[in-house]
Parts: sequence; C-alpha cells; structure tokens
Amino acid sequence: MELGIHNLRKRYQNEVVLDIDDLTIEEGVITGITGPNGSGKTTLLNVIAGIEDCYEGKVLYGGKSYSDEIKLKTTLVFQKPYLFRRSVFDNIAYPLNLRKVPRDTVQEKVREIGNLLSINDLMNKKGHQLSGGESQKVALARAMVMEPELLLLDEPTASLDPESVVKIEKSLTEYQKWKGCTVVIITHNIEQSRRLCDKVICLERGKVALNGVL
Amino acid sequence: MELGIHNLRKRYQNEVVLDIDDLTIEEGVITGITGPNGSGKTTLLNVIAGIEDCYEGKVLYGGKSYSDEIKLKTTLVFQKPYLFRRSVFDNIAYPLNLRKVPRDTVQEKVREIGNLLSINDLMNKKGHQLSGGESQKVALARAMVMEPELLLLDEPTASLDPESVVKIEKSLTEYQKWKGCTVVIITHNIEQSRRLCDKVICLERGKVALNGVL
Amino acid sequence: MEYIKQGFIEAFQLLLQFDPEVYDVIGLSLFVSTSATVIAAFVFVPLGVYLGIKDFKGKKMISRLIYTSMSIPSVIVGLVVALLLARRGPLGFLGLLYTPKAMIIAQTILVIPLILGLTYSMAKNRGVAIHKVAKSLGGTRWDSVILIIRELRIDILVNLATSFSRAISEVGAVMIVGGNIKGQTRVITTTISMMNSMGEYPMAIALGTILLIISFGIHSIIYSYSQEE
Amino acid sequence: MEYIKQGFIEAFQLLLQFDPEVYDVIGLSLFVSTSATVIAAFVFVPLGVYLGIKDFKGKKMISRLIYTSMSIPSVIVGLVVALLLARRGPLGFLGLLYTPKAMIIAQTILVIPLILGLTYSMAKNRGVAIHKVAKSLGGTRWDSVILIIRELRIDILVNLATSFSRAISEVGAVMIVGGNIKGQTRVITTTISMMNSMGEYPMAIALGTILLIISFGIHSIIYSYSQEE
Amino acid sequence: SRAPEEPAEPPVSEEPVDEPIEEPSAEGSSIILATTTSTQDSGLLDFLLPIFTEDTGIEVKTIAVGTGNALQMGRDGEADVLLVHAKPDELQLVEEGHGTLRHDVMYNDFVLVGPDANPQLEAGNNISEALERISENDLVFISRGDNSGTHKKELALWSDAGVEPSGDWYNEAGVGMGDVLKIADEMQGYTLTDRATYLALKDEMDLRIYVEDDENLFNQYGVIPINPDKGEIINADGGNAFAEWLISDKAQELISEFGVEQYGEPLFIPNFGK
Ligand SMILES: Nc1ncnc2c1ncn2[C@@H]1O[C@H](COP(=O)(O)OP(=O)(O)OP(=O)(O)O)[C@@H](O)[C@H]1O
Ligand SMILES: Nc1ncnc2c1ncn2[C@@H]1O[C@H](COP(=O)(O)OP(=O)(O)OP(=O)(O)O)[C@@H](O)[C@H]1O
Ligand SMILES: [Mg+2]
Ligand SMILES: [Mg+2]
Repeated sequence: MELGIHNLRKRYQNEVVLDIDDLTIEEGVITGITGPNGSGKTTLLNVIAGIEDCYEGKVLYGGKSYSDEIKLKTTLVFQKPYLFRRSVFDNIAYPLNLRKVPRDTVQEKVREIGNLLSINDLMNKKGHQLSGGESQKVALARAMVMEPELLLLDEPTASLDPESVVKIEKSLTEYQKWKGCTVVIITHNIEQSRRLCDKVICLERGKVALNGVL
Repeated sequence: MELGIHNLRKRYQNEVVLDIDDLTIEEGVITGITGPNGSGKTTLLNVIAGIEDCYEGKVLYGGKSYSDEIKLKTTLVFQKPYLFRRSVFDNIAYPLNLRKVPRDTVQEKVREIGNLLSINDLMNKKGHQLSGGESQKVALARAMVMEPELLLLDEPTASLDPESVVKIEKSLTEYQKWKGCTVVIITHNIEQSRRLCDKVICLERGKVALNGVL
Repeated sequence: MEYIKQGFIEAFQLLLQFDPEVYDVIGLSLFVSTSATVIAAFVFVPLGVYLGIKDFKGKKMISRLIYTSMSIPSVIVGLVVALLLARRGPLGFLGLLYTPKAMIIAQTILVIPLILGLTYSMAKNRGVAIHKVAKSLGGTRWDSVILIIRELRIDILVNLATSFSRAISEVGAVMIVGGNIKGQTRVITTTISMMNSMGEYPMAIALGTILLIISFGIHSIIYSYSQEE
Repeated sequence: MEYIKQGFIEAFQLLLQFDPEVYDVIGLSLFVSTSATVIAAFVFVPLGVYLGIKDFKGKKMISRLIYTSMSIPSVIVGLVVALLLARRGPLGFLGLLYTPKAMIIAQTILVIPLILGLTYSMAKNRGVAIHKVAKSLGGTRWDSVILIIRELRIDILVNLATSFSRAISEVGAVMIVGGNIKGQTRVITTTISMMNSMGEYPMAIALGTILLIISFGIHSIIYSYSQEE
Repeated sequence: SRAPEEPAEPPVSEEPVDEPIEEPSAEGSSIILATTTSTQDSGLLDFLLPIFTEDTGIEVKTIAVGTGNALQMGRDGEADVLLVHAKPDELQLVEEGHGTLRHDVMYNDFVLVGPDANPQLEAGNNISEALERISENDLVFISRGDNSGTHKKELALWSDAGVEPSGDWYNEAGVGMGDVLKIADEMQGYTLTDRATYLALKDEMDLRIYVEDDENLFNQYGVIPINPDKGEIINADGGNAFAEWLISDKAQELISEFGVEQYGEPLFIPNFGK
C-alpha cells in the first residue's frame, strides 16, 4: 500500500505540530522516520493509522482514503505499549480472534510469531505484569501476527536489550521481505535506520526536513 | 550515600525475579545497571527507591535502613514517566514545593534545570500533553531539581533523540561531579554506560552476573 | 440506643427463626433487585461504554443528561411507572401494577441512570486507551466495547453491585408500584418503612441489618472473584 | 400520560409564579443537601484517597465494608439518627430533631458511604500511579493524598455531584428526622411524597422536574469547569 | 437564597434545653404534634394551625406518621401532644400515665368502598353484613395492614362481624390510605377508608361507596397532651394549650367549616362534649 500525504496540518490548541504539504511513502519497503523529540513523529504515525482523526488535509492509502477495509490491513505499535490484562498468548491472539481466524490457526500463528521474537516463555504471563522491554516485544508480536499490509512502529526497540534489538531487526526485515508489506518505523537510532530502512524521512518542528536514502 | 544490598529476594507469585546475595553500590559515582529484558533491573531500582517494599532481605543506605529522612534524599525516574496534569513548570516545581522551598528559589531552580536540559520552551505546556521524549526530559528535570543524594534513573534516555542524549549525558555527569551525589542508571546502551558510568552491574535472571568497571 | 441494640439482636433472631414470611420478603427483595440490575446491565453497560469511547457532536450534552438522570427521585420513578401501568394508563391492559413485575420495571428504570453513568464515566477515563489499541488492531467500535467490558470487568462488577445496592435499599419506587402487599409484593425496605410507621423500631433496624448482611455477602463474592484473577 | 404532561407544565408555572413557599422548599433542599455533601466531602474525600492508596492488613475487609455501607437504606439512617436525637436519646439535649440541622446530619451520614466508596475506588484505580511518583519525589502519604485530589479533581467533583444527587433525591431520612414540617423542614422530596399520597400527581411530577433541573444545572457547572481546564 | 437558613435556627425550639420548666406561659414556645397522615393529607392542619399560632403564639411542628408511630412517640415522650384516632389505645395510653387526659375532638367517618356496580354487595348500611358477604363471596379486600387507626378500626369491624379475615381474597397492603385506595381501584377490590381521603381521590378512581353512615363507622379523633413527668423537655403548657384550643368553640367551629367549600360537606365533624 503506497501512502500519499497531502496538505496535512494538525494542531493542538493553537500550536501547529504537523505541517506536511506532500509526502509519499513507498509500498513494500521499510521507511524510517526520525527527528528531534516533539517534532511530530508520533502524531504523524497516529494520523496515518487512523487513530488520530482530527486534522486538516488528506491521507491516501494506495490512492484511496481511509476505510474499514484499510483499517483491517493496517496496524500501529504504540510508543508506550498497552497490553490487555490477560495472558500474553491472548494478547497476541486478539487481532486474530477479531478476524474470526479458526482456533488451530491462531494457536499455530501465535507460536510462530512467538518463536520469531523469542517470547514463547512469556506466553502464560499476564500482559500487565511484563517488564518494559517484554511488553514492547509482545506489542510488536501482536501487530505482526495479523500480517498487516501496512505496519507502523513507534520506536519499537527503544527499551530492548542489544541482543533483542539485533534479533528483532532481523525478524522484521525477514518478515517484511517475505510478506512484502509496507513498514514505517520511528527511530532515534541512526545506526538502526541505516540497517533497516530503505528510505528515511526526517521531521523537524512538524515539517519534513529531509526525505531520502541514508 | 553508599548502598548495601544483602540477601535480597523478590518474588512475583512463585517466580523469583531478584536474588542478590551481596551487592555494594559505591557512594559518589555513577553506577550503570544493564542486562537483558526482564532480568529484574526495574524491580531492583524500585526496591532501592523504597517504592517496592514487599521483599526479603535488606537494603542499607549509608549503613542505615530506609527511613523518611532517606526518602527525602532519594528519587527515582520511572521507565514510563508519569507527569501531573499541570504545567511542566509546576511538575518540576513539585518536589521543591513539597520541601517548602521559598517561591523565588523555586522559580530560579526550575529555570536553571530547564536551561540545563533545554526544556525551557516546554514550561507552559501541560504535563500530559508532551511527546514521549519530552516527558522523559521533564521527569528527569523533576528528579534533578530536588538535588537528591541518591538519583535512580530507569532508562532515562531511551526515547530521546541523539542530540538530546549527548546533552543530557553531559549535564548528568557535570551535575553529578558538582553535587557529588550517587547515581544509579539503567541502560541498554553499552556505549552510554561506557561514557557515563564508573562502575557497571549486569543482571541476568535476577542475579548479578557481572560487577565491575567497563 | 436501646432500640438500636435490640434491633441487632432481633436481626439475628429473625434470621435464625426461619420464619418463612421473613425469608419470602428477603427472597423477593433479592429477586426484584437482581432482576432489575441484570436487565438494565445487559443494555446499559455496553451502551455506557459505547458512549464513553465515542466522540460525537452533542457528547457534552449527553454527559450532562446522563449524570443528571442519576438524581431522579425514586418516588417520581415509582409514580410515573404507576401512572403508566395503572388500569386507566396506557399499559393498563397488561395488569402489572402491584405485582413483582411492576417492581422490577420500576427498579430497572431506577438503576439505568446509575449503571449508565458509572459505566460511562469509567469508559471515558480508562476505556479510551483500550479503544485506541483495539482500533489499531483492526477492531470496530463494538469490538472495543466488548474488549473494554472484559478488561474492566471487576470495575463493572463493582459498579453493578453499587447499582444493586441502590435498588435493594430504595423504598420509594417499590412502595408505590408494589403496594407492600403481604405475601405478594412486600420487600425488605417496604417492610422497614411500614415497621417504622408502626413505631416498631427494633424490627425496622433488624431488617435494615439483614439488608446490610446481604449486601456484604454480595461484595464479598465480587471481592473474592477479583482476587482470583 | 396526561398527568405527566401536566406535571411538566406545572413545573414551569410553579417556578414562574415566584411563590415564596415553593422557593423556600427548593432553597432548603439545596441548603441541606449541599451542606451534607460538603461536610462529608471534607473528611471523607481525603480519607477515601488515603485508604485507596495505602496497603495495610485488613484492607480487603475495609473494601468490603465500604462498599457494603453504600447500600444502607435511607430509612434506617433516618431512624437511627432520629433515635439518637430524640428527646430521650443520648443526644436529645441538643434539641435538634425536626430541624434542618437534623436533616443535614442524617444526609451527611447517608452520603458518607457514597463519597467514601466512590473516592476509594477512584484512588485504588488511578491514584496508585500518582502516589508512586509522589513517593519517589519524597512526598509523604498525605502529600500524595493532596496531589491525587488535585490531579483527579474533575472526577472527584463528578463523584460529589453524584453524592449530592443521591442526597437531594432521597426522602426516607429527611422525612423521618425532619418531619416534613411546613415552613421549617419541608424539602422537595418530602413534598413530592406528600403530594403523591394526596393524589396530587401533577404537582408531584412538577416538583420532580424541578429537582432534575437543579441537578442538570449543577452538572452543567461542573462540566463547564472541566472544559476550562 | 437566604430563606432556608432561617428555619435552621428555630428561635424557640432550643430554649427548653436550658430552661425546661421555668417557662411560665407557653407564649412564644413551640410544640411537637404527632398525628396521623389523614389530618395532614386532608389539609385540615394546614388550615387550623396558623390560626392556633396566631391565637396563642405557640408554633406547632407537625409530625404526620402512622397512628402506631404517633402513639409510640407519645409513649417515648418524643411529642408534646397527640391527635390520633384509635380510641381504645388512646385511653390505654392515658391510663398508663403517658398522657394527662384525653378529649374527643371530632370525628369523621369511614366508608366501605368498592368497584362500580356489584349487586352482590348491596348490604344497605350495615357494615357487619357487608363484611360477611365479602368474605362469603371471596371478594377481593384490601386492608391497610399497618396498625394505623384505620387498620385497627377495620379489625374491630371484622371481629364485630364474627369473621376471621384471611384467605386469598384478603390482601394486607401496609401502605398509606391513599395508596390502599389506588390498590383497591387497581385490583377492583373493596376497602375501608376514611371519607376525607376517599373524597380527595374519588375523581381518579372507579370506586363507589357501598356502606356509609353506620354508626360503627364513626372515626373518633382524640387529643392527648403528654405527661410532663415523662421527660424534662416536654412542653406541657404548650400541649395543654393546644388541647384546650382544639376543644374551644372557635376551633370546633373552624373544623365544621373545613372542606365544605370544596366537597360540599365538612370532612370532620367537631364533637367535643357531645
Ligand atoms: N494532546 C496534546 N495536546 C497538546 N500538545 C500535544 C499533545 N500531544 C502532543 N503534543 C505536542 O505535539 C508535538 C509533537 O508530539 P509527538 O508526540 O508527535 O512528538 P514526537 O516526534 O513523537 O516526539 P518523541 O520523539 O519525543 O516521541 C509535541 O511538541 C507535543 O508537545
Ligand atoms: N507485577 C508483576 N507481576 C508479575 N511479574 C512481574 C511483575 N512486574 C514484573 N514482573 C516480572 O519480573 C521480571 C523483572 O521485571 P523488570 O521490570 O524488573 O525487568 P527489567 O530488567 O527492568 O526489564 P526491561 O529491560 O524490559 O525493562 C520480568 O520477568 C517481569 O515479567
Ligand atoms: Mg513519539
Ligand atoms: Mg525495566
């Protein structure tokens, strides 16, 4: 799904926090977003994900505007992940159950993604009892399990230990290649964006300051 | 304040998440804590800060056990910072107001710390309306402004942009040298601990796996 | 003071005598108030959550109306229901007035604002974050409603217990639509009220104590359920 | 149906006639219930927050007792207060029975469980995180209490409005301790109840409508205050 | 509005605390009158009391409760004077020393009412016979069932008629008179009511009078000042003044006028000394 952003303007009270005239995010690649704190990265991702729907301008998904259909193919991993007060397994299974995936398939897919992100030993813990890094991994798994065409990630590795970062980066690239999905990832880590991203957008005070290949 | 940890054991339900026989954290230096996700770093910091008080074993502060007096000299910046629903200025001023510091001094100190961490332009925003990185900086400022003898930081730079990280690290070392306080900082960033820390403790599955100089 | 002490003693005597009449009254109280709470909950817990997480024009007005409706006096609810169900009223053909069914109807109407208001405020405060996550995972608003109800089930149970408490302890509505007819529509509170107007204070206090014991039991059950989780 | 329509019309007529008796009744209702809510709030909002964030042995028991106390029937509160304030009761020498002061006392006791329960549950759910932060910054538990009250002031106001609604719409307690004495202790609900038993339904509905208008006004004020923030 | 605060400081009600007995005259004091709901709901007291206060300077706090409760308040010394209708109990109260004396004040009468058109129950004006027929035919009957004056009267009438009221047809409601009438209307049953309440609610209902004017149906109200020995706070002078006033020619006259305008007949018939 190619993303087209046109004349996007988002205000909080009187302050303009996003002001993007024209921006295209390519289909089937990993795009990185970076920029100083408070430059509007999270806000932009929320707008794209349809979470934030009070703004001026247009966001087009493969040429069409946001719809229920697109919603089913899009997902966002929040900067501060929120997990449900149930087991990690149930957390990850949730988007599949929403889509009425048969039980066996759910079991299988959750195990698979659990293997990929090395969180199978957490499966029986409760979502709200995890450590910061653990929750981030589970939130990522919950997003990836639904095999979205558009995967939006807000600093997904900020609280991970270096070993996990390597593992997750590897899984993510493999996964993206395999599914051919579009990934947008916010990161402050330049090394990381170099390793992961095909394209990088840099925001500054709500405007696109840089858009290109690292 | 030197920290002595003796036979510390912390369980959640049946699971032991911390199990430390003997650990000393030196006075007047910066100690780093690292280790994989879920190894018990946050739990250890909470225990030291007196936030978590249901555990076996002893924690001694300069030889004494936890008391109201020690509480006034200790502070913790949480992994997921929580800011009050009032202005950033009021957030930072809060610990000073608690200590009945006169108004003028409060003004001055808050401005000072705001300068140090470059957050003076946020002062009039509301605490709950900040971006992830902004909140982390404000939470740090709120802790530093009270000039604690023991400063506990849980991944304080995880969501900061690289420029801010450099700035904050610099401020932190300067500040620590100036006040001579004890700092314990959790970080997943080995480079960072190399830059900041005099000593590093590495936890693994709740046990001290490494304790030394990087 | 004497009356109060005596009331407590009589409460236990009453319970231990196994007087079928007393147990009938207690049973009907439980039946009527439980039915009302359950019926109201089925519709208004989901609706409260839904309104709490949805943004729409006029939400401010709805907020205020919901909270306002919480202060409708039970006598008025009773009166209006009685007028509707009366033989000459629009629903008179049903012949429901002065039956337990009428009491259930009145109490359902009485607890609806409470259930709606408490659920609404809970969803507005704590449901929005959950809704965002569900939305990001492709869920519809109704998926969010179900998810929020499951996530906050303990709080919802406490709210329902509060509403049930309101129902079982109110007297205005059940008195008017039930008529406090012996063996038919007599519940704990109408009996208390009658005992009071007969000057039989210890008996009134005894029944009040029994009501509190029931309520304590219900909260204990919810509490132990919440501990299991 | 006719009665209900007529009731609405009469409500406005009543208000517009500026009959001093009607305004006295409304004024006393507001005075008694506001006083009760404010008095109870001063002690029990802080106490509720305190209990909500404190861990202590027996907290489970306290939880259940607080929630249970929310279902104490207002008739019983009225009766017990009346027995205490009665001439021969232990506080009879104060000569308070059948005065507005007695009504305030009874309603204070009535709203205490509600205020305590709602605040307690709010603090348990949302205050603990705030308490942790305050604690980490060197605050005592009472500092946390003050901080939580300030952070959650809108929710506390809504809780107090709910409690006030309960007070101003209840009739059992004020009827018994006030006695519905004309010109002295007559409030909206006791008048409604009297009108109802006199068969003056439209008047009863009119007064009920006025009560709802008051409640709506209060919630509107709170709402616009919360918007300003 | 400041208005509600005024009653918060009743000028006199607290005085007896300090000087309970010394008050030489009842002037300027206040008394608590425990009475039944019928005197209040009919509007009689609203009509009489302002005049009494004007005449004597004594303020009256009316507590309208069930007769059972009113008598209990008298026993407990919680009221200064009672105006109730349960003569045997009243006499007993005085005999036991709780009240100083008792005067007949007025009566109204009870009527047996029931649903429109029932030839089974044309009993003339004989209440006993009517009650017998009700029980024989299992006609629905609603009783007050709450120890009120009306309820006590009803039980006395059943026992006069030699009938034990029980069975499916006999419903004990345990609510006020007005509500019992509504129940009777709704269930299309019979009930015994005082005429005043019936007249007030007649238009809302399909109930007509079956038996009236039987002398057994007279409902005697009595006034009883409470014995000051019962407690130091009792305002005996005020209570006596009230009783004296009620049986004065002026008050008796006023009672006979009350309700004539609205219902075409008096609701209460004064009968002191008759
Ligand atoms: N609810 C809100 N009300 C007002 N201002 C807000 C709100 N949320 C965010 N902002 C402001 O919008 C700006 C952009 O916020 P955003 O969260 O998008 O930043 P970001 O680029 O994600 O920063 P970070 O790297 O720190 O996460 C910030 O200046 C922030 O203070
Ligand atoms: N409330 C809780 N109940 C049960 N288990 C918990 C709870 N809180 C934490 N844990 C578990 O305790 C272990 C240690 O958690 P802690 O938060 O201390 O890890 P951490 O070292 O800080 O990890 P991270 O780097 O991810 O922040 C984890 O396995 C976590 O799942
Ligand atoms: Mg962000
Ligand atoms: Mg951690």
